[in-house]
Amino acid sequence: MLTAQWMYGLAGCVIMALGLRGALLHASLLQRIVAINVMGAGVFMLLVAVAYRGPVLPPDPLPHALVLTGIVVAVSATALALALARRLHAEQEDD
Amino acid sequence: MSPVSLPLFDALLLFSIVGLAWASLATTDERRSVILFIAFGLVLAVAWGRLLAPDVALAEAAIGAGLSGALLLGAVHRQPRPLSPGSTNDSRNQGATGMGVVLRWVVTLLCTALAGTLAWALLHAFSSVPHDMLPRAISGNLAASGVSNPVTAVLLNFRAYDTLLELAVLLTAVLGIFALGQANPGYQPAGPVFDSLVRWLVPVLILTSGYLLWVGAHAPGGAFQAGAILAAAGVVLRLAGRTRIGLPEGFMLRIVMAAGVGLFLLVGLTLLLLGRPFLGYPPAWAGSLILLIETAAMLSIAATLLLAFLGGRPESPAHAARTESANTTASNSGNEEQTRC
Amino acid sequence: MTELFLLSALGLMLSLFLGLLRVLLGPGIGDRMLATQLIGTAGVGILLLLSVLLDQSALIDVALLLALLAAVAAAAFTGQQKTQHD
Amino acid sequence: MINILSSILILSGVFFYLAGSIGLLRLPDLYSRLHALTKADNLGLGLLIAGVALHSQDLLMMLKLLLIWLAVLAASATSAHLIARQARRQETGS
Repeated sequence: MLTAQWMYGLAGCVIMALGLRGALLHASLLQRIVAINVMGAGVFMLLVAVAYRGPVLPPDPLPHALVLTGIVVAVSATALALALARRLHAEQEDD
Repeated sequence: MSPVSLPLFDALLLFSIVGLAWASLATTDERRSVILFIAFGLVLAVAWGRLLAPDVALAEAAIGAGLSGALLLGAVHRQPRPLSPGSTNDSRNQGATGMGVVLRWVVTLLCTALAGTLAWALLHAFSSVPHDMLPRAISGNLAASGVSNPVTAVLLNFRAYDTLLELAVLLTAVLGIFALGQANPGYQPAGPVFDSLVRWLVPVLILTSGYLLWVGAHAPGGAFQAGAILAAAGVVLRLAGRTRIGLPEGFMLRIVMAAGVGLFLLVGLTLLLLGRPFLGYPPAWAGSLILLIETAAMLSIAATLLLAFLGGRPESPAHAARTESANTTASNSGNEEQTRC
Repeated sequence: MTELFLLSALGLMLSLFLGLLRVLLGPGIGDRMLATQLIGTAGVGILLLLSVLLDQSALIDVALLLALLAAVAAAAFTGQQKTQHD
Repeated sequence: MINILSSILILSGVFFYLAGSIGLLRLPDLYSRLHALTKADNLGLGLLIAGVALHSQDLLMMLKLLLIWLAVLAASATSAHLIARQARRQETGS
């Protein structure tokens, strides 16, 4: 077992839980969106830690591919969520 | 590698990352939260580099530093008051009422339990010998994949299905954004200092994206990173107050948006007709087919990410120019810019 | 030589960490933005050192992207948005 | 010989980085922090890059490193300007 692997893996768990808590408890929509992004980053860290094989062996490329696509999907989902929030705000303003 | 100092480096790095994640969610000030989140992304890019994941680090640097920060900051600035559902006097926010406090604790406890369970599963997995079947299968078939960067091989050959569907997801997200309304109004023309930076930064970003697309075959890089950087060039132009940010209009825009999915499907179906499996490239052609698909995918990714940044259907530049000229003094320099470029 | 690179990476990490304190302390939003800038520059330095230490030349490209996009956050932060109906 | 020179450059780069971040923490107001930081981290990165370039001895790498330094110089000057202008605007505005 590699020291770095569990250090980053555990940090990933903590970050994910922090993000989930924020997403559930924040009142502000924008901050919930930020929180979901933090949660995603935690999951990415978990995956990249699982792929790590020490400084000499090459890491497993499959989780890297997953995380790479995950980052791009996360940013477009964030943009969609922000557009939804903006629309919601505009509707509230009309009332 | 020295055994002592690298764990120390890791500890400092992780402490910073977890601290930033915590701090960006602990505050109720939206602007502060977003700035802390941007710093979080910067440090995260370093962590991906440290874990020997340069492909991921490139994407994080391009998206974390370029797109998502600009996206979130733009959203904060547009809101005169916080974006909150229902009334501003939200009990969850105050946390003063008894119910609220109980709820907070229950959620915190459940999240801690979840983190604990995950950590336990992770430690369990780490203490056994890793199953290296998949990595071995990847490196064993790398020679036939047409590229030598294993991450690109996974994305565009071994798991090409996933990437095709992911491009479809991106397209769907943008269509959803289009359905919600018009694009954000954009930015006032920037001052001379930022403008002179933009003048050389945008060409360098475009060059860099071409470079990343090209090296993706044999080194870290590829369509996603290249597309994100190309989109960042558009974001920079938008922030400088330009109305022309490199997006095509009308029918051409639709073609560019759909190019990635379209070409991918075209290649897959042609291969089916030729009696090969869907997206099972002949090894001799694999390299060129991958580069072709990646080029189309890069353009589509760049267009979708840039449209996502605009936050709605783009107005036609002609219309934008009309409103701008009606907009008098402040935009004079902006109009000059447009005629020049 | 490896020792030196490691030591320097640790030094830059410390610098990043100090910048982080300023991001957390504020007080103004401008102070936080400025400190984020320092975190970015320190990140660029750390990636350069890591690229030598871990023998990963691609990390230079990551540093290049961070360097090229370093001004984007500040521009997005200070940019004046047009209002919807003028 | 080259190794020694490269080590000296890298270590002095790190020194300027640390000086810059200590300045960021200790100086009393935004404007003085701006001054201290932009000078220190640009110089720090410049020295560091010179050291790494000497160590790498690869022409393409050196060109990339030079581009990184120029980009950071331009970006930090621009963002310092933008942040200072914003702060001034807020002081006079409201």
